[in-house]
Amino acid sequence: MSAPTEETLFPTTGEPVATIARRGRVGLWLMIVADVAGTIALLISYTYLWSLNVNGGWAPPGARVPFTESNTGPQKADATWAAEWPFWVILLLVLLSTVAMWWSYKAVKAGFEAAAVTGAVLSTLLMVAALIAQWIQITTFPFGPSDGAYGSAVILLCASNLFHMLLVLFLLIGIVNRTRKGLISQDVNYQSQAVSYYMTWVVVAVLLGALVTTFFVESPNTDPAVFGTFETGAKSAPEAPPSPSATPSSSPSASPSPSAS
Amino acid sequence: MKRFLVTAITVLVGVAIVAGIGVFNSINQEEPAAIVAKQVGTKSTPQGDLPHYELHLDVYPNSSDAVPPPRTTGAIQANLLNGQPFYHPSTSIQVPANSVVTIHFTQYDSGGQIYNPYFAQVHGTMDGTMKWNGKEVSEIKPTEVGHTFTVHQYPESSQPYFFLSVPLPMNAGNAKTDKNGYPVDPQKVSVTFITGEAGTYVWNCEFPCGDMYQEFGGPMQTRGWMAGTFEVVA
Amino acid sequence: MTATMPPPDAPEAPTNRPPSMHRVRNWMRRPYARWVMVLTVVIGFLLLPLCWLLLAAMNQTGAPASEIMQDIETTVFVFTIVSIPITAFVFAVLVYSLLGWKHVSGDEVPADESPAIRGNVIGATLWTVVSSLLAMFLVVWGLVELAQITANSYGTISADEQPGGKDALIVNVTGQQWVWTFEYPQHDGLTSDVLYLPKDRAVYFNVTSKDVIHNFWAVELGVKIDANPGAITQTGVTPNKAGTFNVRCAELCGLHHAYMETQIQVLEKDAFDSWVRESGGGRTS
Amino acid sequence: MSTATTTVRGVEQVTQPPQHGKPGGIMRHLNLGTGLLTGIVFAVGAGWIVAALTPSSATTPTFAPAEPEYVYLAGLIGWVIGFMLGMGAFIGPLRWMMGRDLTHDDAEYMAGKDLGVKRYFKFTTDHKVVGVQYLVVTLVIFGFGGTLAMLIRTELGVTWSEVFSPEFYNSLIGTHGIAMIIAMIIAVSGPLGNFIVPMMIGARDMAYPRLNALSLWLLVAAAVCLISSMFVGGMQDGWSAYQPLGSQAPPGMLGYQLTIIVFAISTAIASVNLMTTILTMRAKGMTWSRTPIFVYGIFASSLMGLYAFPFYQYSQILALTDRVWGTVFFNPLYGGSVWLYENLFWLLGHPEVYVIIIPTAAVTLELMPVFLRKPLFSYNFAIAGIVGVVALSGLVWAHHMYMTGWAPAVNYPFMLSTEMISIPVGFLVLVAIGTFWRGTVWTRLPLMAVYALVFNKMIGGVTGIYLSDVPADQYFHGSMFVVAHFHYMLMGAGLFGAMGGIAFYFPKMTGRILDERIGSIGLWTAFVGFQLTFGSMFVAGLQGMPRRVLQFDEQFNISNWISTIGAYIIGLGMLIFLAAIIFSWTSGVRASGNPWGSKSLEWQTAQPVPLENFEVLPVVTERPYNYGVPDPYDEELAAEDGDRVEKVGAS
Repeated sequence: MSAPTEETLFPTTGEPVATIARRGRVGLWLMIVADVAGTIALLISYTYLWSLNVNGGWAPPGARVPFTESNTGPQKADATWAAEWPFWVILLLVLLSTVAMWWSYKAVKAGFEAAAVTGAVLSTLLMVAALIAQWIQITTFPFGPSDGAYGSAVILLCASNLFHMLLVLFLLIGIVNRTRKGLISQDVNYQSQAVSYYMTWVVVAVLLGALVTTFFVESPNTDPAVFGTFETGAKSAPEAPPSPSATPSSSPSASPSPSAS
Repeated sequence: MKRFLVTAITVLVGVAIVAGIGVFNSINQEEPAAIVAKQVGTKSTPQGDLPHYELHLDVYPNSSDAVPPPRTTGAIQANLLNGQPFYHPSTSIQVPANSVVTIHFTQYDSGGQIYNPYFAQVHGTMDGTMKWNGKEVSEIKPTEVGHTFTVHQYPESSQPYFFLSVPLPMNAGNAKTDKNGYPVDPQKVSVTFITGEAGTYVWNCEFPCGDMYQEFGGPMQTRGWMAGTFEVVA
Repeated sequence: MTATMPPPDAPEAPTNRPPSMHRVRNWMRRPYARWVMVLTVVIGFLLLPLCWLLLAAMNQTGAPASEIMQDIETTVFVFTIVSIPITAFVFAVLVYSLLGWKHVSGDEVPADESPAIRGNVIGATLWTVVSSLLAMFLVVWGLVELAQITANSYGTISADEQPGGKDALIVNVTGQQWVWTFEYPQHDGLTSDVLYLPKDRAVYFNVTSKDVIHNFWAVELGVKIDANPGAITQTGVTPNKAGTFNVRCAELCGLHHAYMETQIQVLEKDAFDSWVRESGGGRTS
Repeated sequence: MSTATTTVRGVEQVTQPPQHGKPGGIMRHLNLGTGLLTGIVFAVGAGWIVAALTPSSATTPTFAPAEPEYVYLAGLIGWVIGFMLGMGAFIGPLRWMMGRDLTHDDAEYMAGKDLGVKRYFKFTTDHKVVGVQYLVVTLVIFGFGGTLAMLIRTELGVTWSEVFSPEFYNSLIGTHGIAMIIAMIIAVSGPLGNFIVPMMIGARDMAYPRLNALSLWLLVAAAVCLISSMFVGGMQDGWSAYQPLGSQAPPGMLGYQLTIIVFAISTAIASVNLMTTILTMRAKGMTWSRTPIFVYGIFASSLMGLYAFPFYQYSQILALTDRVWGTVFFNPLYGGSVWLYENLFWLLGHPEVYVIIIPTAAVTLELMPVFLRKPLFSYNFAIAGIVGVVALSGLVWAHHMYMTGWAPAVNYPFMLSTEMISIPVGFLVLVAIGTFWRGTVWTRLPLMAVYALVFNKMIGGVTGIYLSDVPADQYFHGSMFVVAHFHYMLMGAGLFGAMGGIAFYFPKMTGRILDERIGSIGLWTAFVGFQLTFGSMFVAGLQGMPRRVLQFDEQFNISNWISTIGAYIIGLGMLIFLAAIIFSWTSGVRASGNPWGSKSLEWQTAQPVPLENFEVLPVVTERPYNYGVPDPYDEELAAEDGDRVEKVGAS
């Protein structure tokens, strides 16, 4: 297994492994592009709703300022913001797992295959830990998916983290197996490299999630009335002012509902 | 000339398939049989004496042994709409042109807050009022609406503009009910209006009584349940 | 054609002319070039009536009933005229290549006889410059018109901050499945299912929706804005023509979307006031 | 680890991983039949389990749907997973994870080596098989969408009453829309991109053969989801499925959402595969300046799909959770925003248009030199046009939202960017007419399609200028004018271009020539019907007819009648074209390896194309499109210049 790289050939196509590796890298980067776009879509959703605070419904009911209390729906009245530290704990776990994977890759590149196996196993374990932590976080949020846009956005961000971690876990198990079997060796190591790259992106994704959930909490739009008052469809709601007339931008002589006459 | 044979066959088969699907669905989507207003004499109006017609419409909160649900296309749709409110006996309504029409509603459903108080008022009737359990009212509390019967424009400029909206008050949640769960003394509403020239219109309920977002899904968006056609025939 | 052509035997003095111009002249002498130009002109004139036909179609039901609609129609007219030459040229090339240049049919591959033109600096540059200029013109025109329309329809500025906003009529438009209601907050919340507007008086619309997205389209007034749930969008117009016009919903909104229509009654001032009085707008509630 | 070695592609002594059992292993037993079987079993099973678990009274005032929706959703998910499982899509990853790599024999079996016709019904990795499968799937989806189109036009043509109920009509327009969009997205990139591109760049296969098969079969699974939605109430909210209206729609909505989610995955995979192939596997000597324009087109389209589709996918994922899980992203009652949906949606929605247009334009430019026997006119402008479109494609989405009141201020920049895009598109037109210029027209079907395409594209482009302009759009937005415009672009330019491209490559794909006569009849019938249908639809839009309505004022009757007649003519033409395909495929004239006398690489392969295309990988030594003879006029000019110089010297 100490033959120089250009002589090892890819079994199924007989091309030099270097060619296959290059192909793999290009494909990986493109895959990451797609994944980035998806993550950006989620972040856009979070920040956009955060900035709009439509109808005062961004914050969980428990954390709302009085003037938006009108929206009582199937929401938990005591739901409030999520704790921030779990996001960073999970980020740390993923980060460590990634570092371990990089170490394993460097090791296999340098020919220490036993160390590589250790690194991969370590990385797997850390990823499992991150997975469990993420699961616990999702299940123990003080709010449900319906408790304000914030709740929905945070839960979906965490769900996408969960998805990333599951994917990485699958890859890591493969890497462990293959390194053990010597399929990933000093000559043929582009797969560990690819997984390391991908995990690096996953770290970035988790980091972005942690950043927005930490720093974009209270909506900057404290006067959501500019987006119009809007009655809830809940039958139990008290008699609300008729919607269309109560815009601040139209004349203040907003009419009471005809039924009051 | 095999090629032309193949062409002919393909075209015929294709047309047959498309036409088959079209016809099948078209028949499948038939509106329920219309209920026609019956003449009960004449009535004197500002426009002079006009023939007077009547028809009866009931609103049920859900189907039961006594009241079968409206015919719905597809088992899944029927399953989804099961237990939803609907107008009975039909949602296709036919009234004569240039005459006085009285519709008697019997409302068995509960209710609550309506989005738009405008539809808690009576619009388009002869003197802007309706008869609710005997007394004349022109509007009811927006928080106590059960359903509305709102006829509105059909996009034909050739026919007269026609708008009729009747709020049907809700039954109290604790009202005494019979074995089918219907109130024993439901809300009785009757409205009288004058129809103009012939025309086709649609009507639907403006009170959120369906399911899903804003309770405007399900029956609210299904002909035969909470929406239908309103035809003024010459 | 031939009359405009200098006699071929008389060589024009080349010294005072740059070679490129020389080539252009030479090119202009080629029959197919002349034919394509002739075709372009012919097709262009054939297309010209479109400018008026489009407007005729738009004006069928009484438009333009406002300055905004007039701006829109001017824009359509100008854009049509501007895009006719380039369209005509492309069509001319298509036609001439079908009828004028050489044809081969049959199944065997024709011999390579076409000129191997891999590009033409003059032509390409000309095309680029012209199309860019056209695009520029369209952009500038569009921006100016948009600014004007925004000024006419008061954009998103609230009524009170508007010049003359005080004496403008405010209408709160509410879309809901599947009816429009129009409320006049300055008249004790008088509400109607038909949109009554005074002629020659600025109107602000505060548009919102109770449930799903609708689109408030006052067709002949050239007003269109989405009615969004949880938001109030604003627009405005000054009707300058009395009559009966249409409001249509231009955003699919469910079962009876097709039937979500109503009338606009643009009345003279006093007629409008009497309508307000009769329908209880004067009542103090 | 065993040290077995074999000879692979002429390379000797390639170490092989241990061979477990017969080549192909379990894949020998998996095919479309097992896929359908497992798919149905999983669907029914999942549905049954959910039905057992869900309380049937799940109806609440919010998004939470009733029990049948959960059952349907579970059934859909079960179908997709079961189908892919039964096709054997998960075997490869599993073997990779277990560390049991494919041997050369396994790979050859999966590529369909001596499997005969059976290979078209399996998880086959050979790019040519996948291309043909894509062609069939495309035709099927077109048939589905076309049928719905006929029903729509019937409803609109019968102006005196409702042929279908509004519920059904609303689901018709939505499903027709998305079916046709999907069909157009894959119409060129699928069949031709997979079949032709590897041969065109002188490669033996795609970069990731198994991903190639995966993308195809995911598409099949998605298509089934879409069609199934018609049977559960459909999606009554247009193909754009604006929320929150989509949250009121019947369960068919779930079918749509799952279709999009799966289809986006399939597209991403296919895009990555094509782009990697193009980037890394071009033959020796095929520099970027020697790469055929079609390759550029496919690359651009894949790139746009790659960055745009995830937005669409996530918009649908969020809508799905809104519907079944009670999140509130698009529910303004609790802080959601409808503008968020519109933005996410159109962030795909506009690039997607170019994902459709660019490959068809590229395949057009690819075939024009062959039939005009002259080089492509200013190849660089073609590339510049494609690059320009890609560069601007991501910056124009909000022109679909001019009238939403979302942010009136951004209408100015978006109008700018939108109208700028007419410049690169103009380049493509220039290249087209420049190639027509003085060309010897070989009147074959593919070239006829090009005439149709350029004509429609001009009309579509010009009407697009009105819509790109905010003031005019204030009248046209949401009117029939828009419908006519994008049909001119997507169908008039896209579909006719795709017909031309398929007619062009038909001999290479099937070994037979597409019947000239029937094909032309079909093409021109469809073309005439097309002008009638959408020309009069422009009129309806100008008169002020909103789109997606099933009843309308009498003033629109005439244009709608004409439109409907035209639509039936289109249907007739398309059926005739289909007949041409069926007839030619079964018993058409056998084609030589290179019936069009093309000088491009893909036509130099043997016929039928062997498993790995080339015995020896080719080497490219010259620019593409070396047709034609020196321009006689040039000699004249040169001569004249000669005289001129003398004269100057003399004077």
